[in-house]
Amino acid sequence: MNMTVQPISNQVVLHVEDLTVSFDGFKAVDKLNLYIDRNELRVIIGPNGAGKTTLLDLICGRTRATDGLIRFKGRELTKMPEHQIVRAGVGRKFQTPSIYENLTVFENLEISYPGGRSVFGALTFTRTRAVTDRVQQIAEQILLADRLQECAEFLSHGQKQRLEIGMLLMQEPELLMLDEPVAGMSVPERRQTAELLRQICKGRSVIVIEHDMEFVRSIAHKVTVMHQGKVLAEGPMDQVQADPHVIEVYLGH
Amino acid sequence: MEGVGVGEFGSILLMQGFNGLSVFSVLVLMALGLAIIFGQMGVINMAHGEFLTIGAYTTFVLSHLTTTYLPSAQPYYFLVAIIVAFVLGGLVGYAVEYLLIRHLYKRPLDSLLATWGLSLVMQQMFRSTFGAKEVSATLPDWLLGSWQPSGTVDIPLNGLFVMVITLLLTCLVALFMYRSRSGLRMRATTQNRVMAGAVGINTAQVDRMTFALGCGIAGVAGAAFTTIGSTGPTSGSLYIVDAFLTVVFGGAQSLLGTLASAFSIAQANSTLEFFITGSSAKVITLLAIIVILMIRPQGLFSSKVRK
Amino acid sequence: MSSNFNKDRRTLSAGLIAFAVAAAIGTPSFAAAPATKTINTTGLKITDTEVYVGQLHSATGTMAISETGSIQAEQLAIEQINKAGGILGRQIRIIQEDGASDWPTFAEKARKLLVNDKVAAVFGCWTSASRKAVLPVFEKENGLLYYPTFYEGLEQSKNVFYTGQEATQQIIAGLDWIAKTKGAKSFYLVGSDYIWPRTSNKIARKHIENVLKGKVVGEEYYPLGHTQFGSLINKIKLKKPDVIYSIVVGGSNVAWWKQLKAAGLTAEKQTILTISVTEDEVLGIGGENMVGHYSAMKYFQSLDNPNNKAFVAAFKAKYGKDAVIGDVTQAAYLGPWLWKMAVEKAGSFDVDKVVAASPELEFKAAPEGYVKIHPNHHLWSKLRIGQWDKSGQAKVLYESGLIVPDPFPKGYQ
Amino acid sequence: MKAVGGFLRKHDLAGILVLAAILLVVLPLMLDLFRLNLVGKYLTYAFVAVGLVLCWGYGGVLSLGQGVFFGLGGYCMAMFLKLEASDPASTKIQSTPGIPDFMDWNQLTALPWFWQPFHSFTFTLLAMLLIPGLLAFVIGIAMFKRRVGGVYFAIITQVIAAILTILIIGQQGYTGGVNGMTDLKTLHGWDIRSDSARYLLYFLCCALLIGGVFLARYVLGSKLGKLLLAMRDKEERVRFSGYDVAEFKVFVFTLAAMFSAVGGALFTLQVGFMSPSFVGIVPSIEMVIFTAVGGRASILGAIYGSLLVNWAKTFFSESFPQLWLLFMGGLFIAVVMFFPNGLAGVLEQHRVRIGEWWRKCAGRLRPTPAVPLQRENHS
Repeated sequence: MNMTVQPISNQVVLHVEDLTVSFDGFKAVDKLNLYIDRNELRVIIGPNGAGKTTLLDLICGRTRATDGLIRFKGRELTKMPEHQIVRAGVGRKFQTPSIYENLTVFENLEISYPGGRSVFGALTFTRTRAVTDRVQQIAEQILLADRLQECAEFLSHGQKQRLEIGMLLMQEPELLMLDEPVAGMSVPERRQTAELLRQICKGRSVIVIEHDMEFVRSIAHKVTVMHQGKVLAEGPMDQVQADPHVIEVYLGH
Repeated sequence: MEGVGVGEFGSILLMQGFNGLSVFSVLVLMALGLAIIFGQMGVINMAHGEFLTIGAYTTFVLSHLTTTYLPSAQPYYFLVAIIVAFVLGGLVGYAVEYLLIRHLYKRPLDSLLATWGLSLVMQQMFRSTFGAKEVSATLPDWLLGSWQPSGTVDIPLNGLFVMVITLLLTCLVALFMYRSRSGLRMRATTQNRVMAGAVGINTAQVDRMTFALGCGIAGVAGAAFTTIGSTGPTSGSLYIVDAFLTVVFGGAQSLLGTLASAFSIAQANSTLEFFITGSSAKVITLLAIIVILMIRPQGLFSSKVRK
Repeated sequence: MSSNFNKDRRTLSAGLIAFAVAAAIGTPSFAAAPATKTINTTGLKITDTEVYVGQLHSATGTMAISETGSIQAEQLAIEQINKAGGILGRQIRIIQEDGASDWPTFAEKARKLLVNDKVAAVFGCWTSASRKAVLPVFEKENGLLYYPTFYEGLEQSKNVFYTGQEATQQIIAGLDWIAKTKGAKSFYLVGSDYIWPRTSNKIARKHIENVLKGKVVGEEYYPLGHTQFGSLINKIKLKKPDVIYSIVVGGSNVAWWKQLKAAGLTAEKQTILTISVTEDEVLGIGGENMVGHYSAMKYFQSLDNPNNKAFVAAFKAKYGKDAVIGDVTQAAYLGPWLWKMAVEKAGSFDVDKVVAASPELEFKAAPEGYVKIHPNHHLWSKLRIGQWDKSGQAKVLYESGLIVPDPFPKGYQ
Repeated sequence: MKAVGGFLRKHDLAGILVLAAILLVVLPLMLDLFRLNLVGKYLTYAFVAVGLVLCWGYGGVLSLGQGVFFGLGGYCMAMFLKLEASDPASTKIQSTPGIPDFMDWNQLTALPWFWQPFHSFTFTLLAMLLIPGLLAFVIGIAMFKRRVGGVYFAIITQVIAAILTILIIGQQGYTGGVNGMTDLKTLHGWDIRSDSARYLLYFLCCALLIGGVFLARYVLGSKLGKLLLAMRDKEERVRFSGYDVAEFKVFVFTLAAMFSAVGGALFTLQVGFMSPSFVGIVPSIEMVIFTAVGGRASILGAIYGSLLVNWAKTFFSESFPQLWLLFMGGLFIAVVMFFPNGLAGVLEQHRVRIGEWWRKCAGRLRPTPAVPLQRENHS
C-alpha cells in the first residue's frame, strides 16, 4: 500500500523561522524552521516530549512564542488572537476529541459553519439551505450522514474523531493541523481515516502528528522528525526511515 | 503640625509603621486558613468567618469559666483558649467536611452556595446559644494597654500579640506543608487527587484533615481577634470579604502569595488611611486590587504550570 | 379594580399564629370597659377584651445586637400594663415581626402590621434607615409608631413619637459640660460613615466653633464594619486634641475602643466623650476598655431614683440578673406607657385622637425621672454625663435641666 | 419536536403559558393587595434570576455582583421619582426648597449636574438600561478579554459590589446614603402608592417579565444559545472554531445586567424606595441562590425559584421570628446537595421519565436526551 508521493508545487504557504518557546528556561521548541507547501500533507513524527504538540499550539496561537515568526499566506500569526488565526484559514484538531457532547452531530457541524461568527451574526443566524447542504456534504465525507440527528455523546471514539475532523472541514481551512487523528482507532477505521485525509488534502495543506508508521507511510508526502524541540531530519518517508540519526533516536534498533 | 516636636513626629511614623505591620498580621491570620481551604483545595468556604467566631466564643467561654471557677488561672487562660479554639475549630471543620464538603469537590461554585447556607445556620446557632448581644472576654492583664519603649511611642500589646501568633502559626503551617510527610500528601492530593489516590494516599482522609486544619487555623485567628475586635453572632462577616480578597489577590495556589498580598493590601490601606478619609482609602485599595487582578488574572504568585 | 378582591381569611390565620407566639400573659380584668365601637372607629383590630399592637425590631442580622434590649423593654412594659388591667379594660396582645436588619423587610413588615393585622400601635425600628423606610407606610396607612433611639433629628412626623433624644439635646449639653469641666478647646470628631454620625458631628462642629469658640482639629469617618483603627489613632496622636468626640457604631465600636486602650490612649492621657456607647455596647467592649471615659446619655442604669430602682429590678427579674439596660432600652420602655396614657386621655384607640391627646402628657414614673411629650412629638428630657468603670456601669457626674426637644435647630443647619 | 416559530419548542411555550396563567390570573384572585404587592416585589428579583440563567446557567459566568446592576437601575428610577417628590411646594420648610431632603441636610444648595437630566422620564428610562449596561460592558471587556473567569471573576464582581456600597453610603449628599431614597410619591402626577397603581404596576411587572422570558428564550434558541452551551463545556473548541469567546461572554453578562436593571427599576416603583442594601454582597449572593434553587439552566425554573425562596423567607420570618435563618440556611444546603440542578432539574428528570412511560404506552419509544447541566467549566 505504498502510495507514490505527489509532486510538490513550488508555492510555500507556511513559513516558520527560528521559532522558540521556553517555559522557565526549558525550550520546548528551539529555533525551529519549517516550510509547508500548498496541497502538501506533512507528517511530524518524534518521541514524546519532542515538542510536536507544542509546535502545533504555537502555529494555531494556543501558546505564545517567546521568539521567531510564523507567516501564513504572508500574514504574521504570532501577533493575531486565536479566533483571527482560525478565520485566516488555520484549523486545529486536539489530541483528545473535543466535540460538544450535549449537542447533536448536526449542531456540532453547524457551529463550525463560517457564517454568523459575531454576536449579532449568531443571534440572527438562520439555518439556510446552503448550511444544511454543506453539513450534509461534510457528513457524507466523514461517513456520519446517517447519524446527524443523534446526540454527539452517543458516538463511538472513532466517530467522534471523524466528527471533529468534519467540524474543521466546515471552516474551509487552508491549513489543517491534526494531532494524532487515529489514536485509539481500529485498523479498518485507520484505513478509512487515511482515505479521508488523502481526499481532504486536495486544495489545502495538512500537518499530521502520528506514531503509527504504517499509517504515516500511507499518507505522507513528506515527513519531519522532531527531537528535543529541533528538526532532526526531513524528507520523503523512505529517506527519513534510512537516516541513521533518526533510527538511533526514534525508530529504535 | 503645631504642638508636635520632630522627635514625636518620628515616633508617630514608627507607630504608623507598626500599625501597618499589625494590620498585615491580622490579614494573614484571617486569610491563612482560607489559603489552605480555598487556595490549596479550591473549596470556596463562605462560612470561614463563622469558624473565626467559633474561636472567639471559645475564648469568651473560657474567660467566663476562669473568672468564676479558677480566678488564679486568669493570666494563662488565654493561651489555653488559643489551643482549645484550634481543636474545636478543627473538629467542627472535620464534621462539616464529612457531611457537606466532600460531595462538592468537583463543583467549586456550588460549594460557595452550600457554605453560604452553612454560615446562616451557624450564625443562628450562635445567636440561640449565646444570645443576640455582643460579648467580650475579659483579657488577661499582660494583654491590656501598651508597651512604651520611649516616652512618646506606644506599641499596642494586643497588636504585638497578634503578630507573634501570626508569625508562629505561619511558620508552623509552612513547616507542615513543605517539610512534613503529611504536608507532602496534602499538596499531592490537592494538586492531583486521582493520581494521589492511585499511589496509595487515602485522599478522603487527607482532604478531611486539610479542611479541619484550615478551620482550626480560623479558630485560632478568631481567638486572637478577641483582643482587637468584637465577638457576636455576625462578627465573622466582618472578615470574610477581606480574607477572600487576600487569597485571590495573592494567587490561590501559593502560601507565599497570600503573605505578599496581605502585606501589600495592609500597607496600602493603612498609609492611604493616614492621608485621606477611611472610606476613600478602602475604595482606592479595592480598585487597585481589581486593576492588578486584571493585569495578572492568576494573582501575584501564580504557580508556573503548563495548562 | 381598586376595591379589595376578597376578605383575607388566610392572613388572619397567619396573624393568629404569630399572636400565639407572643409573650403577653396576665389576667384580663372586666372593669367597666367602654364598648369597642366607641373607642375604635377606624377598623383597628380590637375586641372587647383585647387590643393588638405590633413590635418591629431586628431579631436577626447585624442589628440584633442593639435591638434585643428594646424588644425586651417593650415586652416588659406591656406585661406590666396588662397586669395593671390593660388599657380601657383590654389586654394588649403583641404581634412580633423581625426586621432582620434589612430596611426593605422593615417596610414590608410595617405594611403587613398596618394593612393586614390593623394593629393599634407599633413599637419598633432602631436605625434611622429603618425608620426612613417605614415612615411613608405609616403616613399613608395612618399608623402610629413609637421610635426609641436617639437620632439625628431633622424629622417630625404626625404618625411617629420619638421617645429617644434628638441630636441637639444629646450633643449641646454634653459639649458644654466637657468644655466647662475639662476646659477643652480642641476637638477631634470621629464617626462611622453614615447619616447619624455625619449629621451629629455637623451640629457638634457648629456648636464648638460658634458657641464654645473652640477648634475642630480633625473629622474622620470609616465605613460601617471597619475594624482597623491604628492609622486613625496615630493621626489623633499627631494632633493631640483635648477631647475626642466619638460616634462609632456596631462591630466597629468594639474594635475602636479596644484599639484605643491598646494604643495607650487611656482616660488619664486622653479625654473621650461619646454618644454611641450605652451599657449594651460596654457589654461587647468590656468594662476594662472603657474605664474613665464619658458618655452623654439621658439614661444610665445606675440612676438612683425610685422609678429606676423598680424598673431595673423588674427587668433583671424577667431577663436575668446580669442583664443590662442602656439608654435606648429605657426609651423603648417608655413607648407603651406613653401610648397608654394618651389612649386613656383620648378615651379612644383611634390614631388621630391618640396623637391629639399626646402633647403635654407627663410621665412622672419614667425610670429616667420625668418626661413630657412636646407638641413636636419628641420628649422633654435631661442629659446626663456618665463615667464608665471596670464593672461596665457608669457613675453619673452631671445632670442637666429639662432640655426642650428641637428637631430643626436654627443656626445649626 | 418541531420548533414553533423557530425558537420555541412546544413544551417551552406550554411552560410560559402556565407561568402567565399563574401570574396574571391565579395569584391576583387568590391574594389580597398586600400579598400581591409582595409577589410583585419577588418578581423583580425574578428578572435578575432570568439574567443569571443566561450568563451563569448557559454562559458559565457566575456573577456575585448582580446587586450592582439591580441597584443602579433602581437608583435611576428613584432619582426621577425623588425629583418629582421634591418640588418647591412640598419642600418649603427646607433651607433651599426644590431639592431632595438629604441634599438639604448636607448643605447642598443646588442640584448637582448629574441629577439635572433625571427630570425627564424618557432620559430616566434610557439611563436605567444604559448605565448598568455600560458598566457591565466595561467590566466584561476588561475581564473577559484578559481571560479572567470562574472563581476569580465571581470574587471580583463581589468586590465591585462592596465598592459601590461604600461609595453610595459615603456620598450621602448625592445619594441619600444608607437611608437610601425614600418617600417616593408620584410618577408624572400619578400616585404610585394608591391601590389601583399597585395593581397596575403588578401587571406591568408580570407583562415585562413574560416579555423578558420570550427574549431570553429567543437568545437561547438561536445559534448564540447553542454557542453558550458549547462554550460552557468546551471553551477551547469554540475558540478554535473561529469565535471570539470573550465577545459572547461580554454580551451575555451585559444582557444579564440589563435584565437586573429593569428588575431594580420595577422594585423602586412597587416598593416605593431604594437603598444601598440591595447593592451589597449579601443581596447579590441571595439573587444567585434564587437561581440555584429554581434551576440555573431553566428560565422558568429560576422564576419559580425566586418566588418560592422569597415567599419562604417571608413566611418563615413571620411565623418563626427566631429560627427562620436556620430554615433558609438548611434550604440552601439541601438544594446544592440533593437537587443540584434545582427544582427544574427535579421536574426535568420526572418529565423525561413520564415522557418515556407515556410513549411506551403509545408504542413510540424514542429517548429524548435531557440537557446535562453539571459540568463545571473551570476556565
